[in-house]
Amino acid sequence: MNHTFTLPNSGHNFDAKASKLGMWLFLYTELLLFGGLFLVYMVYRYLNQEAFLEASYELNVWMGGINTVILLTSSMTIAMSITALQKGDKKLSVTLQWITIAAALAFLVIKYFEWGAKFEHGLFPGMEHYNSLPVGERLYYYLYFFMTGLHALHVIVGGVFIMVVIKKVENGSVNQKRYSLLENSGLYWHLVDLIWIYLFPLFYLIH
Amino acid sequence: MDNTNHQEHISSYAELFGTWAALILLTFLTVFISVFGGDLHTLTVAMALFIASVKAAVVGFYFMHLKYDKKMYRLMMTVVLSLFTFFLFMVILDYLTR
Amino acid sequence: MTAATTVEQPNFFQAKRGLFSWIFTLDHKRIGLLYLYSVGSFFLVGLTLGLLMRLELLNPGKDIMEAQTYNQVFTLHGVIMIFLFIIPSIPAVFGNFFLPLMIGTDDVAFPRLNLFSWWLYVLGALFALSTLVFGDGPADTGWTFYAPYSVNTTTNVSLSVMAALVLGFSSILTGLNFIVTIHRLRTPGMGFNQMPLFAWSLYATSWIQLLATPVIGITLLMIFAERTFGVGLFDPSIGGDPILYQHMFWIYSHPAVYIMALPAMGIVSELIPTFAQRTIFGYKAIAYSSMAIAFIGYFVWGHHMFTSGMSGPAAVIFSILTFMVAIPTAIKVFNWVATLYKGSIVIEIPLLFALAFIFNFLIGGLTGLVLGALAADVHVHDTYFVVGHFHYVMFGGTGFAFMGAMHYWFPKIWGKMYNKLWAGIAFAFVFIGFNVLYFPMFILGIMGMPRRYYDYLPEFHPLNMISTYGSWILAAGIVIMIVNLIVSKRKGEKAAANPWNGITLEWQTSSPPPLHNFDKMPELPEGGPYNYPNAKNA
Amino acid sequence: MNASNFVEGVDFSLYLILAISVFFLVGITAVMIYFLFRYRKKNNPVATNISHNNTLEIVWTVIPAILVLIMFWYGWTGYRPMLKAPEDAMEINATGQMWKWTFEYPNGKVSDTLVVPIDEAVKLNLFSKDVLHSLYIPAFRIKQDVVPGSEKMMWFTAQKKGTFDILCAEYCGQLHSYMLSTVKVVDRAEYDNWLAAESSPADEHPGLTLMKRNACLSCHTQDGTRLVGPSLKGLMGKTETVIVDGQEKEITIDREYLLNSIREPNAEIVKGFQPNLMPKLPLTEEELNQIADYIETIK
Ligand code: HEA
Ligand code: HEA
Ligand code: HEC
Ligand code: CUA
Ligand SMILES: [Cu+2]
Repeated sequence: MNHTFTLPNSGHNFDAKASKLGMWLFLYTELLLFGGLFLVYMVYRYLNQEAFLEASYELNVWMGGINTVILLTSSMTIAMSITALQKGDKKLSVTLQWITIAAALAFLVIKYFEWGAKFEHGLFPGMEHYNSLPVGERLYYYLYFFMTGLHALHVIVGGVFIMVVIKKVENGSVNQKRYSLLENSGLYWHLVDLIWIYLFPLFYLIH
Repeated sequence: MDNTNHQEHISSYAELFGTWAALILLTFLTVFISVFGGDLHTLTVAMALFIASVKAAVVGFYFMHLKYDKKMYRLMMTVVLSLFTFFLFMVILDYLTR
Repeated sequence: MTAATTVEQPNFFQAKRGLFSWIFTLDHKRIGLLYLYSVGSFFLVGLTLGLLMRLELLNPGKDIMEAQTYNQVFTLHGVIMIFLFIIPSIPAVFGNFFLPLMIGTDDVAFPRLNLFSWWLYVLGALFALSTLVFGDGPADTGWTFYAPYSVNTTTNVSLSVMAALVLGFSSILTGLNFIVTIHRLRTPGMGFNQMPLFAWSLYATSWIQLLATPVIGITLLMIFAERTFGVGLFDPSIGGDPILYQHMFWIYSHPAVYIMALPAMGIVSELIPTFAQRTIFGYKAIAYSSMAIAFIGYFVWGHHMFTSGMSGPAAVIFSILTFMVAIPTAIKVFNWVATLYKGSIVIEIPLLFALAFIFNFLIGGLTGLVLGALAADVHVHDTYFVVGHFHYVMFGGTGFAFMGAMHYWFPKIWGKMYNKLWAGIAFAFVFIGFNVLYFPMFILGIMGMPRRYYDYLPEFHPLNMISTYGSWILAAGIVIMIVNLIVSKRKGEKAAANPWNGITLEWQTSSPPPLHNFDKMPELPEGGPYNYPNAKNA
Repeated sequence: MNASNFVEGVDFSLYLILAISVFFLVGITAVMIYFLFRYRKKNNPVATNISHNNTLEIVWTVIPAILVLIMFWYGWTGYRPMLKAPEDAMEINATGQMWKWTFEYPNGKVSDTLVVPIDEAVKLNLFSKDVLHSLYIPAFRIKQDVVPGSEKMMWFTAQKKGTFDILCAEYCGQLHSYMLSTVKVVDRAEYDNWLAAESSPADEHPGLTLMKRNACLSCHTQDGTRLVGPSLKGLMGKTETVIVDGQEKEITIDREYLLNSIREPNAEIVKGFQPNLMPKLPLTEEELNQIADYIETIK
């Protein structure tokens, strides 16, 4: 084609600032997605304060605490991997990303055991024991499974996202000059962390 | 346009580590208050949420780079959060005054 | 092809051919047209359902369908009109096609994401349609899916809410794309305050799409979970509260009405200066009032729940805020009318649609004020008064703006001119039919006829008859319009690149535009986006 | 005289806003049409670019702002009295369930229609057995949603004798538009007589009384017409197809089946009808038997 003229402000150019802005906007929608659940949580906790307290004793503060530490650490490692790539240390960057993924797995394994224990006690919505609980406690467990479940889903998505970035760093399409994708996966991962920062006190630390 | 990332600010490893340490400290603090803090009732909820918000701000400013990014990002975040706070406020107001 | 065209760039229709070059295109113009065809088809389906409803309501008792069918029909009508027609209509069709042209770039910021949004739209539409064939048929809950009925009924609510969820994500991604496009891709020299007002309105709309839609996403997911697990968060038997569902639903769905209205206002802000051939009056007032409407619009959702047993203080705050939204809207209306002052007005079909928009939207908006007043709303809530209100703003407002935009940009999109006589006849039928159809509903509402009624008391009969007759006039008008546009597209006269002497950047390129939109750098008008060089300066 | 104490407040805010609306609608439309002709290209070949005028902008921001505050004020003053019933209001329990209203008076009397004395404050405590409903009396200008799981209330003082419609204004399923009743406003003496009268005439079958009270007849007819539930006419001894756990089964209706389909409505679903619709009602064995006795008599 004899097409010679191109606009300087073309939508087909690589634009680091655009992709970062896009990622932030996406994070806002994620925040409000969880926001809706926090809203439900607030209302039901207000209406059932005693029951929420009672039900929260079933959760294990230590497991939740360890998971918090794991997520915070992984947040640090992914942030460091960006620094590493910015400084040109590709290998360190990849290593730090693998550590992040390992942390994600550890988080999920612990979650698995926590959920497993609840299942055994029949606390999953619809189970027999669940149905015999007082109303407020049922709401608590319902919210617990819904919110931590959705969060766990985000952990998985974030992990996969980072895995993709690792591939791209290794083959060089994400590099010292063009690292938007890594930066965005980092932002996403921090969001996962942010949400957990609130889930932890709201479910585990009721007193 | 902007064909490469030229970032003015690169977070140092030390800064990131320091951020992490602060977060861990705050986590211990919040657990400590809730487990050993005795019967503070609503105060513990407020404390827990306050600490969580401090942690969230630390993550946002340092890990997510808000401190060093353009002002626009902080502005947008503020708008989004105030909006959400208003949602919470109006809904709980309806329940509190029923 | 003649020799002359070989030096020109091929236009975007000619650049590539074949089905796949359309459904996998990354070109924003083609994606806009894909949306036009899909949104347009659903519009017709929705309209036909509306027509059937009016037939059923012609007389009391059964006319053409059973009560259960009627309930499913108005639900499907509402769902299609809201989620498949009006929310994507102007932003996804004309926004996609014209936003990049108007700000002087060659595409949106994320072309692939744009295509993905359209595919999500198709997927959502398929979900919505599949409710027709599975199980007990389409949902019978109303488009609001209020719990607990939506949890108890055996109809296909789960599929419907999944459809709305997927469509919601499509809408979010479009909004995200537009915000980034506007921030990053304006032509050099075009600041925010030199942007066309349509771009401003899309910017405001996009923020609503982005920040309100996730809330309904999660809410519908809760309904879905409740139906799947058999227990849920809104179920009174486990302590859940159906009113909380309503809060969550309207936190999205009120802002959503401004997703529908703002782009339409943007269109009107383009049409009026073009046909008055002078600068828009109060550019900044119109631009910033879009942002103000978007912002205040987040805080008024409670006005849909005044009779739900909401607390007094909450009702007061919601009512005051509802009235506050009217003020920026009023500012817009006054500025539009002032733009006609000392213009040099050329009366063309698009202008007629714009003026009809103002008239209809005034009726719709002003009756909205009645609904916003606490005492009056108690009486007319959930009656035909509300049905009248929202058809006036949605169809009389957004629908008319959509049709106006269709005629305005028709020559730019296809390079042909529509037949003006037939377009005028269609306009007359649509405008008259519309008002005959919906005006009686206000009176019915004040008399106390509730909405979502399959059957009604005898005293409501005469007005319902008039309303149904109106729907036939309207239908005739719509059919004439569609036929005229299709015929004109095939056989119409060739149109000039700038038939209306428009000043925004899309008129600086050829019609239809080339694949990359511009063959040379577009030039910004001197002294402001609407500063017509031919007009005197005051 | 108005039909209720709320008519004045509601109508005032409604018509005040409508009047202001008509003023703006007519005014703006007239100006628009005038400009359209006055500044046509023919009459005004060269346009003038007027970019803005701050005074005008302020004027048309402030005037609507004042007007909407006035609108808000009258809306609020008309609404405020609805929120709280007077202390001495007489209380009646109103229950909504799919497609039927039931009113229960303090002395235990149960009725399908609402009968109230004139000029006395009446408070309705609202309950729902299943989904959302909304009790709407257009003549009285009042409406209140009825929400399962929580108690709502509405009140009014009727000021005019006569019979007025009660409608259901919140969509509640298939026969939403048939969920009608009436309110009858009478003077005190007539009201007392009505209240004291035996609720079910002695010659009515006790089963029928029970069925009326439990709204069976809003879904089942006694004359063979089909509503959402199968008609009860000639049920005994009839053979029909039912669906049990997804399997179709031929059965002959006997007394045991009748009792079971009231006890556990979802266990066996009559073919062609919806499951989950018929409510499970807390009936005693004796009441169950009375109902079954009565159904057997419907020939
Ligand atoms: C395009 C969509 C759209 C738009 C723009 C609006 C605009 C408005 N709406 Fe509407 N509304 C709907 C779509 C829309 N609505 C829908 C779909 C429903 C029903 C949902 C359902 O239940 O199914 C609904 C329902 C609805 C209700 C709930 C009714 C009920 O169920 O009881 C209320 C109550 O306050 C309301 C109010 C308003 C107001 C105050 C505005 C304002 O924004 C209008 C502002 C405009 C003007 C006021 C006109 C211009 C002003 C002037 C010319 C100046 C003069 C003015 C003054 C003196 C102030 N709307
Ligand atoms: C943009 C939104 C939109 C539009 C354009 C319309 C258009 C119409 N609607 Fe609307 N309506 C809604 C959105 C809309 N509606 C919503 C959201 C609800 C609430 C639903 C709920 O309660 O949940 C509603 C509810 C609603 C009701 C209330 C139902 C009830 O409460 O019981 C009624 C009743 O009359 C009605 C009628 C109509 C009619 C007659 C049209 C007419 O405009 C239709 C006129 C018909 C034509 C113009 C047909 C012409 C075309 C053809 C004949 C096609 C030819 C075919 C091919 C070429 C394939 N609608
Ligand atoms: C909301 C509607 C509704 C109400 C109220 C209702 N039913 Fe039903 N009923 C149904 C439906 C639908 C069916 C058919 C599906 C089924 O078998 O469950 C049915 C089935 C039945 C049958 C079995 C009929 C047959 O042909 O086998 C009997 C008997 C019956 N109902 C009795 C009653 C009685 C007695 C009451 C009141 C105490 C009552 N119903 C209230 C909807 C209702
Ligand atoms: Cu009960 Cu509608
Ligand atoms: Cu609204």
